[in-house]
Amino acid sequence: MLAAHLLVGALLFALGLVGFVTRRNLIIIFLCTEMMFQGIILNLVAFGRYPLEGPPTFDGQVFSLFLIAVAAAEAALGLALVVLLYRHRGTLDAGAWTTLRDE
Amino acid sequence: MTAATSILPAGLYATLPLWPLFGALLVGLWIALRVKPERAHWPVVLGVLVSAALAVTLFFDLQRQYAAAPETHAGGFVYSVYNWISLGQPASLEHNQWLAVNFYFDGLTGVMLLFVTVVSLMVVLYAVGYMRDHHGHPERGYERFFAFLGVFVFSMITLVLAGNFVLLYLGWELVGLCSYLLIGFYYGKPAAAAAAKKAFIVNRIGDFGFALGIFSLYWFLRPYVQPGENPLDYAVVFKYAQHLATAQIGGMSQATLVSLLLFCGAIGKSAQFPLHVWLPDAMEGPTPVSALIHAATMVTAGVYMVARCTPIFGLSPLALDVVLAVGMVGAVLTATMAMAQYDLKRILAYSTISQLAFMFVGLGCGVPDSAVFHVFTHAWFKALLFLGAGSVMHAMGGIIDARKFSGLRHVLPQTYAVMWVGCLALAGFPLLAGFWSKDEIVHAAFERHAAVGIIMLATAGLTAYYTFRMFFLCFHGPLRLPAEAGEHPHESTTMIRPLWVLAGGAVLAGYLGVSFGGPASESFLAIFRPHGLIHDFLHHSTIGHPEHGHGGLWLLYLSAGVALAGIALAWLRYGAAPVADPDARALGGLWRLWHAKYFVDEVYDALFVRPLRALGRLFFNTDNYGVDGVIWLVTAVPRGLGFALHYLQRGALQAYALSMVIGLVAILVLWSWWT
Amino acid sequence: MQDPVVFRVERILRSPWLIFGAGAVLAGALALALWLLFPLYKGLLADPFWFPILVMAIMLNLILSSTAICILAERKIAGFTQDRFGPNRVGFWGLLQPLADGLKFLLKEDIIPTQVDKPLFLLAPAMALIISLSGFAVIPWAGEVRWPWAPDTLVSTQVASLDIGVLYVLAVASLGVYGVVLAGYASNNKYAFYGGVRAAAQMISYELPLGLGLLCLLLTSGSLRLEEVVRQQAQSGMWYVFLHPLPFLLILVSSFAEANRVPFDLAEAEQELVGGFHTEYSSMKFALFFLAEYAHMITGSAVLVALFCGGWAPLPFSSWLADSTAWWALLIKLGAYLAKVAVCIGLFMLVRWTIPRFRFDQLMRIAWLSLVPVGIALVAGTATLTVLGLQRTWWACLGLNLVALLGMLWTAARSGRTVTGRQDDLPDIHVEPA
Amino acid sequence: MPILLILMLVLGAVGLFLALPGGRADLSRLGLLVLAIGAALLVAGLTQQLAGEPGQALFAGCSLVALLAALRVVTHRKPVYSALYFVLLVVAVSILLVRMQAEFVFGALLIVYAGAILVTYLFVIMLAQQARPAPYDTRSREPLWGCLAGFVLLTQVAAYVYRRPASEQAAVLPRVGGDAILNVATPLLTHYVVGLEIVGVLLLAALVGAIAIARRPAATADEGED
Repeated sequence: MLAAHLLVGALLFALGLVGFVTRRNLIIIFLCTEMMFQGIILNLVAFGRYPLEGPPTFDGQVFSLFLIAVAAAEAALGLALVVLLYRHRGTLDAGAWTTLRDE
Repeated sequence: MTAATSILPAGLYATLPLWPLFGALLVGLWIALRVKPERAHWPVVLGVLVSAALAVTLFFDLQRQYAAAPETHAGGFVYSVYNWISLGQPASLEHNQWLAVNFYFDGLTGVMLLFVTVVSLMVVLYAVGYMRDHHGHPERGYERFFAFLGVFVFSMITLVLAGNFVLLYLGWELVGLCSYLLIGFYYGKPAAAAAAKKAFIVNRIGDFGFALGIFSLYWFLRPYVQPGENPLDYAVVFKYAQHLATAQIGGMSQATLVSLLLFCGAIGKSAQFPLHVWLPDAMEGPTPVSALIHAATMVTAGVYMVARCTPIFGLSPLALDVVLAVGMVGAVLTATMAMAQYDLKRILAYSTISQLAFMFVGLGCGVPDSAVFHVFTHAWFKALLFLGAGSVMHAMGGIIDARKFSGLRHVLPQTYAVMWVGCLALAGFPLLAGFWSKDEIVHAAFERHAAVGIIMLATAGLTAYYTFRMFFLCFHGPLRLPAEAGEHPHESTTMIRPLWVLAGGAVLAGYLGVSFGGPASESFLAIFRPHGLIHDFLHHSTIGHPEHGHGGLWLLYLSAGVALAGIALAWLRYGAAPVADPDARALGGLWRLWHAKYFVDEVYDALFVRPLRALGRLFFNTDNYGVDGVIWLVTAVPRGLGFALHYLQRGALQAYALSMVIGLVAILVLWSWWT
Repeated sequence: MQDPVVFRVERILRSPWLIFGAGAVLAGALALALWLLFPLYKGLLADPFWFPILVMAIMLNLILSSTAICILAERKIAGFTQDRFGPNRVGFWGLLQPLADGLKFLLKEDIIPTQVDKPLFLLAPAMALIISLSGFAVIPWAGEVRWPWAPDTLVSTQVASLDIGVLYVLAVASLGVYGVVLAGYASNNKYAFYGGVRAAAQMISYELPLGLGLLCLLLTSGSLRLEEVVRQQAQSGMWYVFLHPLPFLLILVSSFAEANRVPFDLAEAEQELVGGFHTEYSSMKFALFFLAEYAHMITGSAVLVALFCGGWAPLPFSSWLADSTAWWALLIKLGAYLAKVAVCIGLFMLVRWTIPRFRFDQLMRIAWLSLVPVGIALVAGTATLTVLGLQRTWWACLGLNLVALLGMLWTAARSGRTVTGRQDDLPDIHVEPA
Repeated sequence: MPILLILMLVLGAVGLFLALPGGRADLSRLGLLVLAIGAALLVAGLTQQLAGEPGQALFAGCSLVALLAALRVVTHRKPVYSALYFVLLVVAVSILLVRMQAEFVFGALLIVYAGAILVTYLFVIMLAQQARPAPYDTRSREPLWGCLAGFVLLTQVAAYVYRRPASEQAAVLPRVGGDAILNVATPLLTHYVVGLEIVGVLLLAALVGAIAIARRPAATADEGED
């Protein structure tokens, strides 16, 4: 049913959120955002499959495809930035970057 | 007359402008694909060649058609390519007025296209040799140059072929643009960039009047046109032009207003007196450009346009007087300026303005066919002279000042020979091209008023004098060479070959305007009667057929005499190419006035440029300190706030994330309590 | 000096009579057993539910055992290429060599180094094999068949008939990298690590041309179902390799890279990286990698055959057997399919022993500067053809391929250098002092 | 149900707090145990709601695997394992999607996430590999507040989800017909075609951006602090 899927999605999202806030490794932070995406994709597809009214629709799947594309873009840019940052400081600690200036 | 009787289908003639454009686009493609620049001229050469072939065919085709039906004065044919701009209300599209892209083929077009394309072809061929260094390597921007040339030829043909005023304006602006691009071809050189800018801006001033002229034409003619007729089409305009003569606006007839506004454009494009200042500066461009744009084709657009609009101009005696006055003043002034210059190309540039002024005098005297005839002959020998000057310049390593060298006949024999022909033709030496056409204008001037005729005759004498002054300074006297010329100055074969073709044109072009026959008993010249083929031909075009008899023989002898006198005087004073200029000493203050070009540029600078610049500075300061100051004050508030608040920022990404999450959760909790 | 006993045993083993006799006896025993046990499994056969499982079991066994044969074939082909005999000691013509190899793998000492990341070290070979085998699920081995024991139902000789068949293949192929990467990472060995990193970069790069080639095909076929693609080819007789030779080559090259085969076996380049990602592996775990490579090759060939070479269609340019669902047709179709796969694998092996390995930068250049642009051009062209409705017209497709090929050659000729680049193109290496 | 749910969420929050890196190892193991139990109970409870629908076991198994994998992604101290658990998570989620007849999304998810994105992650993790466990991987930042925020968020979401009476929730739906590809492709290429184009542009921009970032010379690499 819808609620079960929604809850699983919410759990994934919340776990991703907690991970995003608590973990220090930049790569894991990115992984956690991807995890939130997973939760959302699950929710979107579930909404399409178990609509509140009317027949099942496929808009949720379409949106999740968009999400996947966005996630791919995000991963490409994010990882490129992570590599760049790692080259600068030799660390993946998010706390090592507290200024946006290039020193 | 339909195209059915023509040699080639009308659609093929309508492709005339496109070939050089294709060539130019192809060159652009080659640039993009990085094809070797040495061969980049080929597309344009071929494109112009095809156009020239079509134009020559068209000329004889039209001539054959006119000869076949001399009684039909409605000339040529119109080829409509497609509907371009809708002039009507969108609601009534069915009886809409469409501005078509239509091409007008008649006698005037035929003559113009004949020399435009053929001279262009010669210039392009010449440029293949000119735009290279002494080792035959193309200089930087070689491909770009040819692409521009192609676009230019396309624009010029479009201008000439245009069947309505909007298309004419399009071509008009396109040639202006090409002129800008080509004058500024050496954009790294500040003088060239400034000259390009100057040419563009000065032209804009004229074009503003021209655009107003077209607008007013549209406005005045709109009430008369029938549905389906385009009020800017030539045929429609000339059909209803009579109405303009009677209607009054602001104390003058509408025809006068329209003519004067249109004439503004002609003044700008043909560099006539008040707006002539751009042309001499435009000599900063490469010499082929000077030859092509500033002697043979683009500057003649003004003459062409006024000739084309004869049905309008003819309705307004006042407008014709203005044309005549501007032409006269310009002819005399620029001829005198030319007498006191040393820069070869500048002398030729002033001479061009002077000759164009001759044409305007012809137009003002109501003999547009003579004016167009002069355009036609002038194109050949002036292109020849310019290219000859370019050959000198090429050999002298870029030096063009006549004081720096002399006696070049020893090192540049072929250039010397063709320059002889060109100078003689320009000076109006009997039986050469310039003689015939100039004589017709002088004759028309005499018919108008004796004073006008005398002035024009005197100017013709001046022309002969300064032309040969320049010529002797360069080619006669002892051999002196500037250091830049290198060890062995020589002329390039690639460049000389087109010159010979043009020299042939300079000799023979005049004979299209004369017809043979007449009583041989009278004199030698009497076997030639002016008003030959080209006049018959032009009579059939929209120019109409102005009434004038043919010149008396006395005038032919007189002008020949004046020309010879000018040449002889120049020989006496400059035959030995003296280092010190005898004129400068003899004429004193007058000479210095001429040398300074009557201080026109300085006057403009004081009258327009400086006040405008001061105004601009005022605006700048107002904006920079007044307006921006207010904005700065406004920004000071958030800046201060930001300074106060920036301590809240720790810079740790995850701290922000956490606070965002906590905020989100708080909102959620509050919201769920609320509902 | 040889031990006479060993000599005698060897001579017996090398006798063809023994090999073929034993083979015949085994086959007869199997047939007898099947015949005798028929009442026991008759019920199962009548229920179409079991059929996919049956197919799975049979094909899985077939593939796993054929890897052994593949290894023998590989060595024989290597011998042929290098003008020597290849294995000819164990059994007649070396036919028992696979058995010996397997025995060797089983009996070797299984070493797990101390510093490895143990869970991943163990997981890696399993993952490699599992993923390379899961591609089989969607391969339509022999079309549809009317099951003699349940005559009313048409069953598909396919484990799973998915709407997204080709997508599934792509997905599984894209997972194939994990085995190698994990092995490289877990080994805690510099060489293995480099192998893993190389494999990751290589697989990601070569997935693009693979996907682009598949796109061309899918635009033509209009269906992602493999069985549908095969059916189209079988019915029209126009195998897609005739329509799309360039995409076929694209996918062929990419599957070389995906299977980590020469000339793309940078992940295990012996000369540079000792053994690459499997340096630290021994015994059966190494055998699993070996097995995975061959399984990957077989899967790749099977997919390639299904997509481009008409799958089970026995003859090109004819629709023979296309609509037949008889059981004997099934045998012919399966035979045709397996024969094509065998030819494909033979090609893989010939290439391995003919072409030298690329340098890593060359490998990347081939993917990004050559295959991907061509692939994009082909996809764009095929999409245009599809819009025009010409996607199954042979002259349009071949024209497109020809244009793409000429474009490729022209660009290559213009640039005046090889696609793979030269030594001069490599960036300078700055070795920093430790 | 909500009471039980909240109880399990509390259990999960406490477990997560214990299991996040930084605490004592035995407590962490305990936390994981608690989490696993909580997740199993939760999934069991959720599965009950699917009564009457086929594939309950699939749902139960996959969501349990997904949740456990997600927990390990968040709590594991080695980034490589996090990434691998994420692969597991993706596989589990994609199977859940197949159960909901979203085959195309399943394929896309596997290809894009497992096949491309995660491999890239692994690649980067390997590039940035440290000899010993890095200090920033063994300690977490504000675990208490993070867990608390996540917990409250979840309770709110759960409360909202379960506010609807069960009777209003849609009945068991039949299998959707039609080709899985066509079902997705038709709205995607008709109704959402502009969005599709925009996403294409976005991907291109990301590609260009990533190349621009990555191509920057590593001239400043020696400025690294340690």
